Amino acid sequence: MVNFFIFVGIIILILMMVVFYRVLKGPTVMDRLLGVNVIGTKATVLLVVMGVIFERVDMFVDIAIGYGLLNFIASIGAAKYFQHHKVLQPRSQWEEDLTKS
Amino acid sequence: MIWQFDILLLTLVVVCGFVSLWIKDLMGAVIVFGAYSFLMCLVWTGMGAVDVAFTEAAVGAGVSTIFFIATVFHTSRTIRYNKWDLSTKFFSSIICILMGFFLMVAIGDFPAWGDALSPVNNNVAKYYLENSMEETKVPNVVTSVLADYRAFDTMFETGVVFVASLVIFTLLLQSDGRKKLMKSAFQKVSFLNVSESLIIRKACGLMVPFMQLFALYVVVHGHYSPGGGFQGGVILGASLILLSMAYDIKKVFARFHMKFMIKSLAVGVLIFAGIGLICLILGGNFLDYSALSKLFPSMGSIKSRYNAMLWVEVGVALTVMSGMFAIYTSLSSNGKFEEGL
Amino acid sequence: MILNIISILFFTAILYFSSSPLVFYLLNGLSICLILLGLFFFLGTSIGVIRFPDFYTRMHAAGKGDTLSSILILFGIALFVLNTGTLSIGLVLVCIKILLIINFIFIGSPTATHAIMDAGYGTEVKHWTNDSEGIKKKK
Amino acid sequence: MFEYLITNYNYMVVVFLMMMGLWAMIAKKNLVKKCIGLVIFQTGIILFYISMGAKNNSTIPIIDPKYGEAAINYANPLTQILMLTAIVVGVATLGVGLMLVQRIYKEYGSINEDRILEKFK
Repeated sequence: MVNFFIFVGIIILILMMVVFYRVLKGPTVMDRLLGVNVIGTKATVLLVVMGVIFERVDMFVDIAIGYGLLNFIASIGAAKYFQHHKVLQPRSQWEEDLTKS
Repeated sequence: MIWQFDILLLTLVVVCGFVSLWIKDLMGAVIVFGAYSFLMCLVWTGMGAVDVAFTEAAVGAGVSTIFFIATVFHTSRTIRYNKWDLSTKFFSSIICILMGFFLMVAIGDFPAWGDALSPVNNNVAKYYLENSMEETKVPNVVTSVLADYRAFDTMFETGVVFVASLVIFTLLLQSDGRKKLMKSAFQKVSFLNVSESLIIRKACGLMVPFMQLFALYVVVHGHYSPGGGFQGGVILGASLILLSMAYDIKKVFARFHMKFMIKSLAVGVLIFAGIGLICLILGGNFLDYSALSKLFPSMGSIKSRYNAMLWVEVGVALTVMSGMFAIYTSLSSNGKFEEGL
Repeated sequence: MILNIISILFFTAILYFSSSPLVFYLLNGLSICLILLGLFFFLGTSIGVIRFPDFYTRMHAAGKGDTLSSILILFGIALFVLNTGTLSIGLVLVCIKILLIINFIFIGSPTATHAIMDAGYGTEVKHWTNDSEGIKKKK
Repeated sequence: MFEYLITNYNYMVVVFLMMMGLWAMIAKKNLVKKCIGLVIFQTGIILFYISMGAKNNSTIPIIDPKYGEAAINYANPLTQILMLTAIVVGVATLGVGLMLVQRIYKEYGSINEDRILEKFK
């Protein structure tokens, strides 16, 4: 049965890598934020799966609860940033170009 | 140790760190760096380091990303274009490649990954694992080493958190911010002009009591499961941070004011050092808890070590909680203490 | 939340009152089915995040599929944990903790999705239309 | 060759992470990027300690009668405790670094190293 959970964990990790492609590529910042949010939620699940593999779920569940409670703080913080500065892409990536033109 | 997970995760971690250095937009770099912390937590769980993973989960998911976002919020987000500075880039690359090469050569001398018979695992650590249960009755060896065997080390680590948050508070405080801070003590705040969405406020109101209850559980239950003062303190601080992000900094200040925060910062370190000092007065060494059994004769030396560890954890949690909140309020309001992130 | 707790108490009662191996195999099969279903939904999520054309549709895939697949996998693991070894109060406690994680994900993940969505709407992310670039390239 | 790769993979990752952080701290001109490099370097060192203490076929260092009392069955607690405090202290010192970035921006109006050096002259 442990082999089954190792299989589940590896599948989750590989699909996480697929999501990570969006974080790497993402045309806008919002796409990156979305990908990071998905990775954070799946990390919670992976912690519990690791607990089953170690056969000590009672210890690992505490970490997973803490993680599940905290992992949406970063998303809310970034969202508050974008509510104050309503700029998706900085007007120019290079400060120098602005001064020249 | 689950090596299948670890190899995949370590590869992902290297890619993630590289991407966060490579992205030009600073906000994007900070967000990808949040994912880096998530993955690091999983790596440590895979290697069996549960307490470290818990700390990283609380710190990386809750606090450090918020600090970065607050800094980008108050500075600029663009990166200035530099002309291809050949000398600096070339010089630094040469240094890094050379040093990396030498370290790679030295790899062959280290013990293999997961070797149980290496010298690291067989001298001091073996003593702790075999004697912790008899001497302190604490099953979680990490807690007993943290709060008892190496308590002197931990005391100064707590002191570093204390000093760092005081430094941030004093250096970033502005003169008009100081006046506002004095004025806003126990002032009634109207919540009508809060610009946040209702959904976030309600969800945070639902989560924060659970968070604080869970943090207290983590502090108290650290003897039997992963957890302890550092983790519980960071989660308590993160709950206050969440509250001040959902509403306003002033709402938290109305209940948990800055003066009170500075006091509780100091009280945490004082509890830790005070217990050590009591041990010194009672005739033991500094932080040798078994001397406390002279004060409470009903407890044996084992029981007194067990109980003193709990009080030490409470002190650590107080300091870390108020330290994290002090750092957040200073950084996010740029020393004005007026409105949050 | 109440539904979760009632269901886990129901399964506990089944395990407590019946000692036949058939119940054991049935519950194990149920948990494996739930976990595989969760993996399937996560596959859908990741394909959606990669393949959809614009931010809002990706948000749809990420917000819904991610929450649902996490809940299914965690519920399957809770059943599996309840089913290992002899039934004791510790195992039921672990199950209730896993259900608490489900509840926190159920509250937290949609809130984060809402916050990101709000920020994206505020910063005017372009939405996909019929004559967007993706269609033009194909023609 | 493959076996050598498996048994030493963690050290290779440590070297990669440390060199990446060092390069960012020297070559990047932006101060926030330098802070990110600092944290990456620190994470490399923590990874070095933790992976030294990992053992094959061992559980987490919380003693349970199910696994006996032999030290070989549990992962090494000493490296974990050293790094646990290092993470929390690392966040506090990261806060100090970010505070300095904010102060510098308030004084000089830029977080770029070259621009700040120009204003010195």
